[in-house]
Amino acid sequence: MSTSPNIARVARVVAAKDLRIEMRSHIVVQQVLPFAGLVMVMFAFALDNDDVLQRVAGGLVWLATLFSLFIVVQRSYAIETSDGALDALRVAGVDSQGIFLGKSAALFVQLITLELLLFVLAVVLYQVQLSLAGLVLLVTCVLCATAGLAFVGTLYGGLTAGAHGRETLLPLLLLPVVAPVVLSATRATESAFLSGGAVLADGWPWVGVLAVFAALFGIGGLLSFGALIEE
Amino acid sequence: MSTSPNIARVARVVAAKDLRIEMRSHIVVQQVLPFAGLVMVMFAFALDNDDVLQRVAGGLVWLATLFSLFIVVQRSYAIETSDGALDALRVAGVDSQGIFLGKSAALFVQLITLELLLFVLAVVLYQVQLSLAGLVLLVTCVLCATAGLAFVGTLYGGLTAGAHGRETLLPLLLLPVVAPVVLSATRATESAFLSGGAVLADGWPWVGVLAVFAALFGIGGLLSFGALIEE
Amino acid sequence: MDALSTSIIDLRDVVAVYNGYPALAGASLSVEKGEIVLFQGPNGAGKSTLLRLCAGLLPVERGTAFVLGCNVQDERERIRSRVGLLGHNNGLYADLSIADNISFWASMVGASQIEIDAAMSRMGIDGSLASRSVGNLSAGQKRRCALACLIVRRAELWLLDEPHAGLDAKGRDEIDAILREASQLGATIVVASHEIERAQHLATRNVAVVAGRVQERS
Amino acid sequence: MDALSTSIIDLRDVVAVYNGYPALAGASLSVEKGEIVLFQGPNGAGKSTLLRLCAGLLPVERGTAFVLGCNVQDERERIRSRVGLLGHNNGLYADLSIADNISFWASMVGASQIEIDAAMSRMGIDGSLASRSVGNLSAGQKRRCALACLIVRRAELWLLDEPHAGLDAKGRDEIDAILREASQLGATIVVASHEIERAQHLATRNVAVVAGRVQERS
Amino acid sequence: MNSTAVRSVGTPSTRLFGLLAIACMTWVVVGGLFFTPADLNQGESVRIMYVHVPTAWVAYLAFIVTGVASAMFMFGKKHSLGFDRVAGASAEVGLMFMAITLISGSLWGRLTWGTFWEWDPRLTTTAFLFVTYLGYMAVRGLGGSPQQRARRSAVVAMLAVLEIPLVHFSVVMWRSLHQRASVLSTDGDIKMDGLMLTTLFVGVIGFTCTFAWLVSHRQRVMAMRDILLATQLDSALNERIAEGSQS
Ligand code: HEM
Ligand SMILES: Nc1ncnc2c1ncn2[C@@H]1O[C@H](COP(=O)(O)OP(=O)(O)OP(=O)(O)O)[C@@H](O)[C@H]1O
Ligand SMILES: Nc1ncnc2c1ncn2[C@@H]1O[C@H](COP(=O)(O)OP(=O)(O)OP(=O)(O)O)[C@@H](O)[C@H]1O
Ligand SMILES: [Mg+2]
Ligand SMILES: [Mg+2]
Repeated sequence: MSTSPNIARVARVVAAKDLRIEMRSHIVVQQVLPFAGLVMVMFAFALDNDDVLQRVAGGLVWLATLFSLFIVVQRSYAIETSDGALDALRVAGVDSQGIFLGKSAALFVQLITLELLLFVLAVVLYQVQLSLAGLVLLVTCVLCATAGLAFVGTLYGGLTAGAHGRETLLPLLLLPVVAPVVLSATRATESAFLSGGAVLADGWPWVGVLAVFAALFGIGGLLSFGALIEE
Repeated sequence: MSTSPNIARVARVVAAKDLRIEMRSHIVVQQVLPFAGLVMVMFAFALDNDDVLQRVAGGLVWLATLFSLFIVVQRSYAIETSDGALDALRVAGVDSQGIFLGKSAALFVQLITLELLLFVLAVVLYQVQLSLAGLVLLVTCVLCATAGLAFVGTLYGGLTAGAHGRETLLPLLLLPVVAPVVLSATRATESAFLSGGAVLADGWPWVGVLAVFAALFGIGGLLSFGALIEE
Repeated sequence: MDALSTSIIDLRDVVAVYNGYPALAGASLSVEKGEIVLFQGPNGAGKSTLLRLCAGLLPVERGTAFVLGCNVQDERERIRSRVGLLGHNNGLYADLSIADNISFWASMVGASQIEIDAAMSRMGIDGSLASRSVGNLSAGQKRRCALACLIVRRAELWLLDEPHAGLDAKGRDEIDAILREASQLGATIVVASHEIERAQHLATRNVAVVAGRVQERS
Repeated sequence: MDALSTSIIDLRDVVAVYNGYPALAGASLSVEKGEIVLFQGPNGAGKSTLLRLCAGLLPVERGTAFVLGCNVQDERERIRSRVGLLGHNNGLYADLSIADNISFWASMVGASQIEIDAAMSRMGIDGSLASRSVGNLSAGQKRRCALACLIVRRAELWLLDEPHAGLDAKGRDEIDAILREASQLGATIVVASHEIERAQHLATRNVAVVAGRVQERS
Repeated sequence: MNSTAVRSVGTPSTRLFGLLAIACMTWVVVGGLFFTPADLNQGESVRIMYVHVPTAWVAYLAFIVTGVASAMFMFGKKHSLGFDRVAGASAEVGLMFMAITLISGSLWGRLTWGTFWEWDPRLTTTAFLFVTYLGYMAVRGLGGSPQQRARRSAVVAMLAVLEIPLVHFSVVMWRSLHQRASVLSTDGDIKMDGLMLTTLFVGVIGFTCTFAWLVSHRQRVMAMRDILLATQLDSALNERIAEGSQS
């Protein structure tokens, strides 16, 4: 009776729903963002050794993003599971690939906003010089890394959302997978910032790694998300 | 009709309940502990410079504890709020100071377990030398710092538990308060480990800071917890 | 539809297990198109489990289960969009308004604004209520919203777990009328309920669920 | 107890507000010792809000509210241990077994093992069920466990929000019997319910709640 | 009060504070930019001090006022929401001043240290303090009844104010780049040009008056919003009652 909506449409509806919830609750802007800023400041202080700091300046943004990722992903699925909405989606036969893409897209938008503001902060704090070529590298790196993080987050978030009351498992699962992303993104960012004698050209291979990672998890997610949220 | 139980008894019952839930679900041991270990290893890897690592060995344990604290506190209150158990406690007139002490005690035990294992890991990984005097310092430091963390965690966890669906606020509130604890504990631990040319005697003032912090938050929590969990 | 069976639901000796506990211990049942079936039975008998299994939310441990002519085990994606479930939970987004929740489902299935308005007015949700956040509603108002979302989904098989719970007297009559209407339009309806007097008037057939098995009745 | 009023509940023109929404708009009510009062009324009328307010879970915006002779606004700590509330939620710990949940409450109020066993058998919870985790139970089994916890608490004033919801026919009779017994022993009972036929047999007085106000009836 | 009546948030005391603030700030601008000498080491950039130091101290003052007002709310018999409003208003203004401290400090740092930011205890703890009060504002925004909101935020405020000594003594606890307490040092000998010192103190008075002026306005605005909410509640009550008589 009901028409089966295609993936793109489901993805759009799901992403719009997640973003609208964020517009209503302002969780990312009002709570996660200050937290991320603080993580950056805290690490910078703990490593108050000039050499080290200079070297890891770009990394701090990614570190802060990493810890914010846990919160944002958890929130993204708390919405779905607190009243069984995910079950309703499953029963209604909503395309799971659409759900995956939609939730990833919403996560992507939220993370990108976060990173943008963190990078502005970092640029001001560390007075990084950014050439045009560096900017291109940086933007590509941020896009690829964030896509990867959004895919992984959505995938593993879905995995733990199935197991009720086991949200504490999420950080454990995410950390080892995401750590390489954060490291690669850090290297690429350092190259973009030319910090610690890094060379711009060195950054592109890392971006390649990030792109491969994003592609892998994007495809992996598309193929396996349905199986994960199944009972 | 019903006898009003005294604070100590409520505290004992609440702590026993929280610990029994942990015994059943093994969240701390099976999920938070590996996560903390992973955080430690990851940072050690990121700072793969021998000098730096030697210096920050103690700090890594505290850093891992910090991030685990968020998870453990959140879990501690998820239990209470997911089915309105906290409301039931409030209606039944259960002494709020007893709840505060009980939940703090359970948190303390869980955190101490975690730290113990992390320190063993750190000693093995970084081959730190520990004199007897250093051990005394270390143990005092761990006890004071953990008491402080448990009190703050219980207090702010209670604050956010009242406001439904706003658990994401917890990390933001906790981080600035807890960061000084982590920094002080790091300094004391470095002194105990004699790492990076630290002197043992320098550690004790930091332990003093930690003790003052724990006392402040213990008293503050006892006085204000009732007001926080009220509607 | 499968030639093997024209029944909407066809369960044969189904066993379903939660962590080793056999919630269904060999249940057999067949439901024909247009029926309104009532599940009744004591607490813990397996009514909710049966409904969740028919909705494809639970794996079938043993036996065979066909719903809308498809095997729930292997061909779930084919049946799902044709099944609507209202469980003990409402499946709503607390941060969104009633109107947003309903239009989310409407855009999922491609329902028009007219259908949305019809569903809302059927469930007695007026303009000022529709714009309030679901998190701020009373239990019965949430249940009404969940039912409106379900109506918008236009399923062929409705699985309702205690649909009357939380609704006021008027709401109960409304939902009964909606179910009768849907069944006349060809939908099949399975209701689990403890309010036997009320549900019995509605149902065309009574089924007793006891200890994980189905016992047909009158 | 306060000399001003001997009523167990005494509300005068009470207004209660959720984020600016007046859930109670001037409710007045008085309930005497030993009564069994039934709240009925449409969804969103304010029944649950009234019960939560009497339990001291909500602030009183305007008007005065006395429960067990104490002002719910200022002297809540005095009344609380004497009030028991069963809300829409069950207030159970999902990771603990039924037995653990009940003995948690028993040690809170100092009830003996005999009382625990009595409460469990009253609610039809037998040995093998008692050792299962609450998270693994059916909706009705959870409700039974919540009621057993409430019985163990031995309150003077019982506030029950849809106590029948989710219970099977036998459970409904059991809870009715328990409430009658408690009221004969001097407890005061307030029940909000949509199952009017059933609750009316139980209640000694009917109260209609409409749009945040109380309208007495027969 | 009819609906067209306009209520001013100004009172004689706000006007007094406002005038005082304008007078002092004029002195600071004129004196700070033209009459005071440049510093031997820092050159012209020392003029930032006349903004940087007073705003830092007034931010401390604001947070202390928040803490004290919160304590008065919590431990007062009546739990008066008036104190809560003062606490909230003061925290908002304090947050603004702290932001000015951070910005002026980092500009100053650019001129003297060559970077906008250094990982130095004073700077870091200042940032912590800033975020703590962002958290405080988030707690105020959590919703719930006004009393509950006031209670929650009062607890946070009373604990957060304890961070101020941490910021102040951070230079001593951790070896710092940042200026040691030179003006407020305990040994009492002040090494500064007379006019500079006077200008600084006039600046402190000026910023304090600005603070008082802003807080009294803000707190009155909040009070009026509460009145407005009460009238809205009246009409909501009428609507709700009418809803009942329809059916
Ligand atoms: C982002 C950078 C900066 C921040 C966040 C900052 C923050 C602060 C704070 C919070 C205070 C109040 C201290 C107290 O009395 O407890 C202060 C005071 C002061 N700051 Fe800065 N500051 C910064 C940069 C600078 C720079 C670059 C200089 C000059 C070279 C400077 C010079 C001073 C002086 C002279 C005082 C008065 C110290 C006293 O007598 O106590 N600050 N600053
Ligand atoms: N998640 C679960 N894990 C383990 N056992 C479960 C779980 N859910 C239900 N059960 C068990 O399965 C059996 C059937 O449960 P079900 O929820 O289907 O009962 P029901 O007939 O719907 O009861 P009620 O009338 O109380 O809703 C019960 O004995 C219950 O304890
Ligand atoms: N947390 C909340 N925030 C805002 N409004 C609320 C909240 N909870 C309830 N309300 C509103 O207050 C009114 C009374 O709600 P209440 O839950 O008391 O109704 P009820 O009589 O118990 O209804 P039901 O029969 O549906 O359980 C409703 O209109 C509801 O929308
Ligand atoms: Mg059921
Ligand atoms: Mg209700």
